[in-house]
Amino acid sequence: QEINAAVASNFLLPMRDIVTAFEQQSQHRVSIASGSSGKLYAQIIQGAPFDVFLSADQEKPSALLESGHGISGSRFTYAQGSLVVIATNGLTDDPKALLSRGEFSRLAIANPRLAPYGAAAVETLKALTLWHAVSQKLVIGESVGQAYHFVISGNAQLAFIARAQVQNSQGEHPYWPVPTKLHNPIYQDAVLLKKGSYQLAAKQLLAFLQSEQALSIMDDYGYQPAGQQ
Amino acid sequence: MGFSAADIEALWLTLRLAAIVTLLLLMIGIPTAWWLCRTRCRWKGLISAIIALPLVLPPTVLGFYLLLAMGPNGPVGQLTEALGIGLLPFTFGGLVLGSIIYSLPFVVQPIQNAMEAIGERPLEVAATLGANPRDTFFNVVLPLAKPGILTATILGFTHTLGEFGVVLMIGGNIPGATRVISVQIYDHVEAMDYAQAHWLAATMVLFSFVVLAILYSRKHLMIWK
Amino acid sequence: MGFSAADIEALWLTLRLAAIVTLLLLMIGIPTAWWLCRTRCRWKGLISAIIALPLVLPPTVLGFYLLLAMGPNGPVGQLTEALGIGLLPFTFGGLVLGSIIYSLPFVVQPIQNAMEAIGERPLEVAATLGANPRDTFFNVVLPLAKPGILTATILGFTHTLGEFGVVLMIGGNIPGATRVISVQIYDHVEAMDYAQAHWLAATMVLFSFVVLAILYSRKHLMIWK
Amino acid sequence: MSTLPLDARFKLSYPGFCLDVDLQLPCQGVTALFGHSGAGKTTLLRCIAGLETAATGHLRVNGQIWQDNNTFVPTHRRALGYVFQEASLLPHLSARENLAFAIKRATQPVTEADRMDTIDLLGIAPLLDRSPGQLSGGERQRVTIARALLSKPGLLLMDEPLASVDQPLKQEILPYLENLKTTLDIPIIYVSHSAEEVARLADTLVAMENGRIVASGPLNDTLTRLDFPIKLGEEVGSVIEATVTERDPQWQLAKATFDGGELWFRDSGYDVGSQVRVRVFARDISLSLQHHSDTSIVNSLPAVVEEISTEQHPGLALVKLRVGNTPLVARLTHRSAHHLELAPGKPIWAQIKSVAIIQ
Amino acid sequence: MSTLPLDARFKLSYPGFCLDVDLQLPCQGVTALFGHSGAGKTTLLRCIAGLETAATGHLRVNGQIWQDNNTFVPTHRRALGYVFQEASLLPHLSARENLAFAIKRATQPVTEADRMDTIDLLGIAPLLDRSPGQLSGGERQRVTIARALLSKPGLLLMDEPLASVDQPLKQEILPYLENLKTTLDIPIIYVSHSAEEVARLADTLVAMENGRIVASGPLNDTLTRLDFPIKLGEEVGSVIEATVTERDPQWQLAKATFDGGELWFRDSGYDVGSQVRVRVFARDISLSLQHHSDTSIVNSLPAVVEEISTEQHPGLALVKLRVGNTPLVARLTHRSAHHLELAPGKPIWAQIKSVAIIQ
Ligand SMILES: Nc1ncnc2c1ncn2[C@@H]1O[C@H](COP(=O)(O)OP(=O)(O)OP(=O)(O)O)[C@@H](O)[C@H]1O
Ligand SMILES: Nc1ncnc2c1ncn2[C@@H]1O[C@H](COP(=O)(O)OP(=O)(O)OP(=O)(O)O)[C@@H](O)[C@H]1O
Ligand code: MOO
Ligand SMILES: [Mg+2]
Ligand SMILES: [Mg+2]
Repeated sequence: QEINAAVASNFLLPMRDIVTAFEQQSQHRVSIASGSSGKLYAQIIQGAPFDVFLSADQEKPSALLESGHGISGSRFTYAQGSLVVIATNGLTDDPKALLSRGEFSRLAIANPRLAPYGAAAVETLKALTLWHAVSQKLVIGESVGQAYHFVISGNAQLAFIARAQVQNSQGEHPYWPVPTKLHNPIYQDAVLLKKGSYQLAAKQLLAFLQSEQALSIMDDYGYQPAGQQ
Repeated sequence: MGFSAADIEALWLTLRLAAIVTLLLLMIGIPTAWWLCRTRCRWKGLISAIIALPLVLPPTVLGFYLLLAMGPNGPVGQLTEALGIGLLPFTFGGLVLGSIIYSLPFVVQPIQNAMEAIGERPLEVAATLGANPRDTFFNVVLPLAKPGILTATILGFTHTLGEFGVVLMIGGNIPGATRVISVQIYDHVEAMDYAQAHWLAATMVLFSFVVLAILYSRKHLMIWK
Repeated sequence: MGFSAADIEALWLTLRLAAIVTLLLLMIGIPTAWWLCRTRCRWKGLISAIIALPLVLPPTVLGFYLLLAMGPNGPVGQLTEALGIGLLPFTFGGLVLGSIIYSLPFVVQPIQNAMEAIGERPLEVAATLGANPRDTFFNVVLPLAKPGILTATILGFTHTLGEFGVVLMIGGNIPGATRVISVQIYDHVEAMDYAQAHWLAATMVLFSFVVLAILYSRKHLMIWK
Repeated sequence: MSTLPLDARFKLSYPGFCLDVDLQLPCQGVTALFGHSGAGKTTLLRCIAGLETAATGHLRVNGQIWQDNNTFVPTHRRALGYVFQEASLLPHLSARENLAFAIKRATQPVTEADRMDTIDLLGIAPLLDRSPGQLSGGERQRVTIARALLSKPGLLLMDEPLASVDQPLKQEILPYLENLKTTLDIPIIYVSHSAEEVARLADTLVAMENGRIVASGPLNDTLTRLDFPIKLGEEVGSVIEATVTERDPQWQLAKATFDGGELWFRDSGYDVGSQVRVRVFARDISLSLQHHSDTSIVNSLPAVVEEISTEQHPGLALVKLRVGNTPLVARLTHRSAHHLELAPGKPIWAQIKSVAIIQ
Repeated sequence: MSTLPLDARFKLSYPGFCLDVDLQLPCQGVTALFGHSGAGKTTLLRCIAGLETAATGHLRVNGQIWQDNNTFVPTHRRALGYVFQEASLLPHLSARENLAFAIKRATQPVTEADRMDTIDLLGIAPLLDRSPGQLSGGERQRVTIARALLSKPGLLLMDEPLASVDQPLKQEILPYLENLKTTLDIPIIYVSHSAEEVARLADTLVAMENGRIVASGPLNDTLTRLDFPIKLGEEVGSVIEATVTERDPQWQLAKATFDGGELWFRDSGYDVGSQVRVRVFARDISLSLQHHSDTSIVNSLPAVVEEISTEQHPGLALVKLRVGNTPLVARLTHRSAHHLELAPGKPIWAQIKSVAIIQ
């Protein structure tokens, strides 16, 4: 059976590896459609042929359940993201120090309205009481992906991004893992969709997400299992 | 460095999409341009404005509204379902429709300008020689509007190759059906797979450059013949 | 339902951006079109192709490459820094530059076609009456290329209003500096704030419709005068 | 056939100009449309061709209604050929393709021989592969004429077709058009400022002024009217229909007999018995009281003075003569008229240089 | 001034056509460029105007080098006026604005009086606010002529400027151009198929064929050459420079005296003592053995036969005469020549109708 998985962009890379492992174990094939969660959500409401939805937040899967597009009871938190602050190539100093001393001209974050990592970044800045100091230097990307681009192109010196991106990054970017206590946990929820035609395979995929194998792949990419605080 | 199977699939799909869309754009755009050029209808200005309107919305937002319209509750969706075509979003057909709407102004405008530049005389001459309006259209208007049609083709084709906001929204990034090369490059960039993104982008740019350079040289040849 | 202060700020910024970009597009596009129309240079076809090339890349990807080029390690960035302008990304100036690159083909093409349609005779006539090339350009070529220039203005303006891939990438969504209305609408959609998105989109569409309808009616008047 | 094959009434207004014509023309032969610049000649042709859709009126050609209150036959269904005043080759087609365009849509099949004849006559064979931009002014005009002829029209509208054609070529094309007129049996409306062309071709003359028709009628009647509303200047004259009765092969001359006498003219191979048209310009007739045989003037005809009027220039007189039943007009100075004591009824010799006879 | 003010040598090749001219023209007066359709007249004018950048050669006008191996003065810096063969008003400007365009860029200031005069002369005052598309063919041409004149050129190139202008209007414009010629003191090159225009205006005649100049020289020399390479047909004739010596107000006639005799012609207000140019068409001269006083022919001059040749038509003879030192050409039938026993050296009377004298 062939199923379609709608996956939030930030989880695309681990998902690819997880799917490869899943396909080796089962007879099913999975194709991944990635995009921003908001876009995927709109598409699902309009009848997109997705079997499962791996969101970057908790809000959209629960909205889908409420509107009846998701199958009740299928929602669960498949991963918890970790936030890091990354600095441009060549900045040898500790990003945390740079951040607190304000030694940068641009700080990139993801749009807090759209991306949970963005919201977490704002919470962190507020917790560090840096919010007022940095708000004039903020540049906002559509996603953490964009925030990352701002840094690697050298246009911003610091960015709040997902740990997963550092894991995969090219070049020597010093980074600082943001302590989870500084912000609300970034829970990413998945849900099984009504529109999906092969619910059996889809359920198996969701189950596989919670397997040891999947969790170790997630760990490689900097995701923590849900609930581990 | 090479292409993955997914890249090749996307490349192929893109070319098919761009070719079909360009063809349909010309088939719709040419008569529309001619009508706009000839009519004395008072709504002419308004209709031109409506054709240009999709341009003012961000492609993703336009795609969002097209998605609503073509969805099961939208007017287009209800029409296509009633016609037994089914729903268009997330199908190749849907991509084609979306791309057409988005690129139509680039096609209608240059053709209309070229047709207006022809003036009355060649049409009058053709009529006195016994050519009916259809005959005149095919054998006088179209050949004389060639520079505009070529420009329209180039703009329509390249715009379809490159645009992905609309496509991403109504296509849903489904491999083999709606994942075109622009989406693929975007995915590579988002996945930080820059090498692959550069490679694909360079291929696109190079291929397009060759095609465009040939078209443009022919255009200049044509005009200065 | 009303506009938030952010919406109004974005609206205002967008209009400023579109107006400035359109003006600069015309200032760059008109001489370029004229040069392409008159030159016998053999690279003409290639240069036309290069101008059209940005179209084949997805705007976001184009924006990504512009970000690299305008960054501190990119050639443009090093140039602007050497010139004391500083870096362009996340500035209004950067948006202007990016939008110009992205919309240039829509401006050059129609103007070039219109100029080519003028033919040799009016230029020869002007020369025999003692008009130097500059004089001829301003007093013969520009007035006669009016329909093409109008089309270019419309396409350039609307395209700048609507495009956001490039803008998003090099703008950094900074309120008051680079957060334009297209990004704002996009954000509303992504944030599932559909009502606010509809409201803003409708405003944009309505406003543009009125502007376009006026421009098009004037165009038709002009041609049939 | 029908008695009034071309019946046209049109009204059309431009700011500052108003066309208002009511015109009946015979079903065959050439009608010359004469009139000053801006008189409305082109506008009238355009109305007839159906190119002025704003014109109201009535048009019947060869018994078919082309326009009236309820009908408006579109141009492409009017079987007509139109030679526009300005060059009007289709710019994307070569000369050859322009001709082919007409042939393909002609009302009757065009044989290869027809095609070759027309091309040869207009001397355009070497130009066929050029595009319109590569032709000289006269060359373009000739291709346009050929194209109109090859469309085998039922009505031919020609707007100053020979204006940019040089004299010798004109001398070749004119006889062809004359010939066309008799073989084709279609009406031709011919706008021209050249009295020579008009005299050679026209059977009917229509004079326009300010959008109105101020005179019309058979050629000779109009030309010999001393009060003709359009001043013909150097071109006043008359036209005599005559029959060839003798040929003199030694001197290459031929003799034509008409009601009133006979005229010698240069022989261009006319058959004895054929009808010819002899054009006599007023300026080419001199009058004498006696017949002189020691001059180079070959033709000397006894005539009677009918009427004397003053020309545009006050020193000049136009004298209308009658030779038998044929009217002639002579132009001379008032001093000569006085000197010769001319008065209506006076018998006189009209001396006509044979070389001044056109056809 | 300089002796050879316009010195032009050009070479230019098109597929199937090759221009190769070497031409010297006097610094003032009108040069008529004559030649069949496609002979290269327009191409030559374009070379002189600097519009054919591919042409190689040499051009010196009024002592200034406009083109040679190293120099190419661009068109807009050549002080010339060009009336194109086709209508060429700037389409985005009204007639008035077209004139203003020229006036603004004229080489000398144009006074309001100049402007009004030109407008009146060409009869375009009522048309000034129309756009070119709203003008008739002749109206467009007149505006174009006015525009060229108002640019106050140092060299005027006119390509069949009066082809679409009607006869009476031509009669008004021609004297103006003649006048221009003497007052402006600039060279005018004038392409025309009309021998009438040429005879009235031209001082020099240049004949082209196939891209080459086949004959050139002062008007009368060229016109009276019986072997003139371009067949002039009806227009063969001669031009006599004469002086007005008497006016007859009663009969509105004037008398001109020249080396060989005197001629009466209609008086158009010439001052006694002024120079005039008298055009005599070969077809308007008849020969007689004796002088007759009972005819309407006013002018009868004693002449001597110089040369007899055959015209295009074998029945016609061209006879070159000498009246005093002035050459004249007469056309008659060979039969008449035989009948009058014409031979070189024979004395004869040349009868010229006064009305055939043009200026
Ligand atoms: N579209 C128009 N708008 C206004 N006036 C016009 C228009 N077309 C023609 N006219 C005017 O109508 C009159 C008649 O024009 P028309 O072309 O019929 O003249 P014509 O007799 O053919 O003259 P010509 O011998 O110069 O060609 C002219 O005075 C012209 O200016
Ligand atoms: N661009 C071109 N390419 C090829 N041949 C050309 C081109 N322009 C002109 N010719 C040819 O050159 C010759 C001379 O043209 P030109 O226009 O000088 O003739 P013309 O003497 O002005 O004739 P007309 O009296 O008909 O206007 C013609 O045979 C014409 O066909
Ligand atoms: O501007 Mo877009 O939404 O990246 O195609
Ligand atoms: Mg006309
Ligand atoms: Mg010419």
